[in-house]
Amino acid sequence: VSFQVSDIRVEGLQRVSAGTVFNALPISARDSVNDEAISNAGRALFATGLFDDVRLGRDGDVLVVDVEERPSIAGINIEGNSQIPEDRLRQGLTDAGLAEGQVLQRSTLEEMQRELERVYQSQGRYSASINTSVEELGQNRVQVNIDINEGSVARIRQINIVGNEDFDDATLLDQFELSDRPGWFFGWFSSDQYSREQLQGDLDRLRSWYLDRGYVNFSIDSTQVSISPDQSSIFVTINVDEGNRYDFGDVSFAGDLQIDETRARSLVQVESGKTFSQSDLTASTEALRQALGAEGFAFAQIDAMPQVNEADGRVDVVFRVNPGRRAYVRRINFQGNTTTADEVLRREITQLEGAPASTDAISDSQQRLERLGFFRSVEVNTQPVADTPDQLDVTYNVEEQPSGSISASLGFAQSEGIIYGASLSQRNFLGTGNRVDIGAQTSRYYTNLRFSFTDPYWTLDGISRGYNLYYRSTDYEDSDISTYSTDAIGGGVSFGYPISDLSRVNFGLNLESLSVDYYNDSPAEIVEFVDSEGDNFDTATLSTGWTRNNLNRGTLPTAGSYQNASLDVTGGDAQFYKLRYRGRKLFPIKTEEWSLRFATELGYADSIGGTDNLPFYENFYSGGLGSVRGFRSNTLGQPTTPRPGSRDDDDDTLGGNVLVEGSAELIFPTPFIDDQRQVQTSFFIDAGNTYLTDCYPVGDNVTSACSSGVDLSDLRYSAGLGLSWLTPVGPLTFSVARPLNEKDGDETQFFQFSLGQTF
Amino acid sequence: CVYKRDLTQGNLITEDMVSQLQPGMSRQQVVGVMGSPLLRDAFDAANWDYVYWHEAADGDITEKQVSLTFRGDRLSNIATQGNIEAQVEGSDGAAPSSAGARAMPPPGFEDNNFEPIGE
Amino acid sequence: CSGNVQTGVQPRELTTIDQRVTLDRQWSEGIGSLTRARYPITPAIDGDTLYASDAAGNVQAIDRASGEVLWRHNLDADISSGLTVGGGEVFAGTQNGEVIAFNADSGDIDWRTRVASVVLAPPQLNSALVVVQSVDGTLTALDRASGEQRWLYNASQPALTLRGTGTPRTIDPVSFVGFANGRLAAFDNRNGQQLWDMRVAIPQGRTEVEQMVDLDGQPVLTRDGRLFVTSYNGRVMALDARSGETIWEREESSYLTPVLAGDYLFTVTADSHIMALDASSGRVIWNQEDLEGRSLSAPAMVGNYLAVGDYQGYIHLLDATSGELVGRAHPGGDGISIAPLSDGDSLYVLTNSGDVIAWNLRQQGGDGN
Amino acid sequence: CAGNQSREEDSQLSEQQLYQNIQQALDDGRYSRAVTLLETLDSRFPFGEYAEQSQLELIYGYYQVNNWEATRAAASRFIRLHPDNPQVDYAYYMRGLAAWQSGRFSLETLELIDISKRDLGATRDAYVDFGEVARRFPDSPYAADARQRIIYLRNVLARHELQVADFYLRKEAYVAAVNRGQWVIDYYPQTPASRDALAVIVEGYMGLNMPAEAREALAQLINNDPDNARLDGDTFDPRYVGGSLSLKGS
Repeated sequence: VSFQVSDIRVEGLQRVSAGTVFNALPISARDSVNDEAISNAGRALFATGLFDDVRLGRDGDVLVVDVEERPSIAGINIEGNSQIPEDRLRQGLTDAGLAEGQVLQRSTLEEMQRELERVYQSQGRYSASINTSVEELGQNRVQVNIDINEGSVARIRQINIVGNEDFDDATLLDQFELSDRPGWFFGWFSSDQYSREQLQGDLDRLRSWYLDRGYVNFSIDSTQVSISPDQSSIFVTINVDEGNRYDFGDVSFAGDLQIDETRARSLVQVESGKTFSQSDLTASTEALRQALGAEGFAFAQIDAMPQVNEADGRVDVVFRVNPGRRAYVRRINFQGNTTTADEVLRREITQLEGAPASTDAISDSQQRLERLGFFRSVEVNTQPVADTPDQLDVTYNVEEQPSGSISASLGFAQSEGIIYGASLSQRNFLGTGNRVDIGAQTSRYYTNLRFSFTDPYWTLDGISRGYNLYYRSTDYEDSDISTYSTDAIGGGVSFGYPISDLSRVNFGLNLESLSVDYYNDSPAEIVEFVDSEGDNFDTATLSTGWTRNNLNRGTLPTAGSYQNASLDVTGGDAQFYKLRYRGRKLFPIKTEEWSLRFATELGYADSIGGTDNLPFYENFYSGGLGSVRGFRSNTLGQPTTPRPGSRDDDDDTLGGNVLVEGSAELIFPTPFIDDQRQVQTSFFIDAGNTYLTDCYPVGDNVTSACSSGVDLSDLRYSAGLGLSWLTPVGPLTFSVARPLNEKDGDETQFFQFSLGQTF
Repeated sequence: CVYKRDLTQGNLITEDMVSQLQPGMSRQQVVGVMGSPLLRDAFDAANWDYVYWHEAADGDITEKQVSLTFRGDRLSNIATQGNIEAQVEGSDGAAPSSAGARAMPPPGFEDNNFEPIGE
Repeated sequence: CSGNVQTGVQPRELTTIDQRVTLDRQWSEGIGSLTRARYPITPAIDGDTLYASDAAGNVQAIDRASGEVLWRHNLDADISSGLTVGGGEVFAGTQNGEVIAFNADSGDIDWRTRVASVVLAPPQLNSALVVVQSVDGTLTALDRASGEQRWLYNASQPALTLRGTGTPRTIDPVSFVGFANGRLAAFDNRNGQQLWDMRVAIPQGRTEVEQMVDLDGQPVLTRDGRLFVTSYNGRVMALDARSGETIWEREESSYLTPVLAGDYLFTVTADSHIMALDASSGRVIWNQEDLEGRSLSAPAMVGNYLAVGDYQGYIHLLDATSGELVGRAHPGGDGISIAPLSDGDSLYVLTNSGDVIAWNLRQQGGDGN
Repeated sequence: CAGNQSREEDSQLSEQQLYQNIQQALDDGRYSRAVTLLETLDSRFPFGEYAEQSQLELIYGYYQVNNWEATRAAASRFIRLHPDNPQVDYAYYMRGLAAWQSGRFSLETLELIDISKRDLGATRDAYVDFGEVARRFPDSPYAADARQRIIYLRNVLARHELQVADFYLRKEAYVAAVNRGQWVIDYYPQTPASRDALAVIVEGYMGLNMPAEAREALAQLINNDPDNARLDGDTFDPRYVGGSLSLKGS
């Protein structure tokens, strides 16, 4: 039956506006409608999700729309959740449409309740129970209460592996993360809390344990999980069928290999006769995939197909290679570099646009960006280009971090007291990638003005050029470094050349004019030197160095190695040469946060030509931060000889022309800090000292207090705890260290810190 | 003695690819053989230029060009330039990356290791 | 604002009772460890000898009256199930999914056969077969003499089950077995064909725990063809053994084997209430709730009394007709979860810490039989 | 047990009073107060009489308190809920404006940092939203301003492409350079940068020594921008590539 609608009347509206109902209703006045149209209208109104119930009726020829509005949620109250943080819970609820201001759909609430219970169950909290209640607040608004009782976690009382002949339960259970023993430390590290995901993970580990030892046909027939009536203990039974052991048979390649077979065979770790191992297969396919990726086949697929022949108990392996289309990179984009310029990033990328894609180049470039030290994190992802299947765009997403320090007014380094003045040292000056160091500092001992500028990419091929100027006047009157002062002014230029992926060579020239003077309580060595060599030295130094580096990060690295060897030859008023070697090697242990760091610094310098002794102000110093922590800065070395009658008695040192330093550190993740890239803590053992191959002449009426020669038993050792933190103001370094073989006259310092200098 | 990387641009073109091209092929068939052209020439849609340009570290350059003209969707003319037979290098032709050896992550320099003199 | 309420029932404190029956300790023998997993290795009685074993396979035959150890032997098998003795041989399941048969006099192993998985319920015998149910829900029948497999049936298994498996009830023609999926089935012993199969408990509730419906007890069979079955989160039922039709049923959750004595069917519920039901109608005769929540063991009849063990190592005696608590002893031993054994007048209990203790019942004063 | 007392007094107010307070706060310029009141109104009366109006004012409020993300989120929500509301052009415009603001860089005015060299995510968002306003609501009050900003943004995006093209020319990666130039011509044809893009394409083809294609581009360059820096009459002298090219075949 159909009728002509003269008017539409809406009843039951409380807070929804009539307008919303009208524009959702497919019928308007003066339409003629039949039953079918009316039911569609009802469905349409219901689809808006605003109404619990919709009834359409006739009053004469007036269409009556009677709706019952769904209440809207005024607030959600969650009680009793400790395992799942409140914000994640609320996020889950909002995603499901249960949030303040939204309309309450009871079905979603029940669905949410079941979902929560499933989450708790998968965490082994079987006795958890959740009940929800809805409180009417009037004006069709409701308060939703969710009361969670998380119950206790069922502990695994036993894991029983059934059917294992060749390996006993104990060896197999070692591979598991779950265990059926409470943790050794008050159950703190206990892993006997049952969780379904972890059991799945353990079953995979068990399967790969067998597959890595030749059991090709190993299978897990079934697993039973049962719980004690009081829901406190879980029993896991795993029924396995080991099958027998196989060795590798012969290896062959199928499909379009694209690289020559001999190279492919060298990449593959499968040798016939060796015990079959699944991880060898995976490693081999990965090596092949990488090799093909380097040849531009970014989408290559390689499957290792083991074929068991029971007769001779061997497994032949066929590597089926499908190179897929050769892939090309169309565009490379960068995101997140709000201060660093595009070119500073792009010049690090070895993959070019409009060129064959190389997976190696793309991932190497991520590493190079990370090593710049400008970014907290670098992620790379590739997206295929629409309707051109063999082209892809690469996007590097970086997150910038402070890459330098601005210590404008106040700095403090224990060895120099309070430092006044301003210094700006930026490794990424205004995002240009250039390194700028401008500093004006005065402290109790020295005034220091310096300016240095280095462009790492003077040429696009990576030739760097840098120059600097400095004015330094020091007065070591009562500091630990002996009683003399030097004033110097100089400048220079240096160039750096890449000679391989990993290493660079640099050359430089530096001109300097330096003057020395001493005081009445200066030691005999200084007075004798200045008397014989003079007190004004204009010199030119030619320096050359070699550096090889593949640390994994520019700042606070945790893996990789770094070596630098340099030779400086100085001519002019003083002639001497200096040889220096610095090496660092880091071994990541479990995850990247734990690693072992070995470092060493060796130095040898000597005078040449007209100069008899190496100028004492050019000596190497040892002790303090960045050297042997636990000893006061620059206090390790041969004592100076006090001149007769001078009142100075504490034995300062002049350092030495030989430097031997080394340190071993265990880097561990800093507790309570989640961003491990900004902070690094470590236990360390430092060792070091300076020596004099031959003592300085002290004039005739005095006997020298120094003993020449390098005697490694004189090395000083210390052990302690160090922390480095990259603050926006600059790198902050702390260390507490206790000397291990302190000799009398050594000056020790338990706590040392410094702001603005990275070591 | 400065270390320079190989530089590759454009599509990798091999002799047997070019030999598979004959007039009358559709654009789709051409893409099946040559891949899609990297060099986009917006001025003249009837013409596809496949370019291969490889400059080795020591400076010697290998160039190949295949310019194809289409009438509508049909390939009408094939013109080649440069030594099509030359061996085609993959990307930067770096030393073969044996999976095992690369324990440490690949190259870079720490604190962009040019020590300003006099520090 | 809301405390973390422990679900399940809280164990009740014991109240003093008037001790009308005292339990005198006759003898006790250390058997060995049942391991952290507390394998339910129920001892077995054959004539005057009691056979008991620990989880490592150290078996002992003990003279029931004196407690003297007749022989001791180490089987090279880790025992996982209760022992069953018959025809001079003892049968048991092992932790590595085997069934073994060893000589009751010497302890030498006659045969051992691999089955689908671990067997927790004691193997059941009839003249020709040994019938076992393993934890993966597989029912296997082995030739009693040779151990060769005759037939097997595997039931569907829910993701989460209650610890323990239903013990088959086997007579020559037929075996009745309760499974973890809440179903009871009867099998023709000749070929393993299923004769009938019915659902005792229906899974309801939202969580996997609420949906558990294991039949973990052993069906009780009467000579006149009635079958009594218990189920977890389900029903206690009486059925006609031949057809599987229901005689009566009660909503009651229990995972323990009931005991039939005359017209009384005694069952211990999951909440550790002890109930006596009229075997013919299912009417509740009495319901003892004083031991609620104390994780009671399955009951055993000794004389006119019902004996159960609890989680603190107490043994409780109840007057079978009235349900009144009439006797109590406290061997301790880290709790008793295995049902006590009795030959009618003395009681043998294996505690969780692996000691077998024999008790005699002594009346207090003159009343009682 | 922790109820939210802080909103206690607001939650008692009727919709009417709440709306009055909001207008008051907006007039007094107390924008953060207005934002909190608007949020309460939105949660208590999501379908109330003032619902749509309050959502628009919420966008305005967030913008005034410089919360660009919240402005964009509120604008997107309004566009989703009321696609054909007469004021939806305001929502698009404000969403574009918020992206525009977050794309600006404090030092930019000092011309110390050229944002065309930096991450252009925000710039692109603004470009899309203003494009929506200009295209779908040509006669909206905001269309004129949107069109101005589009021109500025388009130039920034085009300049970015040219800088990358220049880098690849120096790097002798000529295919990359030509494609980047091509991108400017395809996507930002009206910008002044498109003329320099032609110059890049000419130089790129010269690098690849494809004179024919180079001349094609040179012809375009000559008639589009005769007095381009690289042109001297009709010969083109490249910035990095050697030699020079003139229109007449040589």
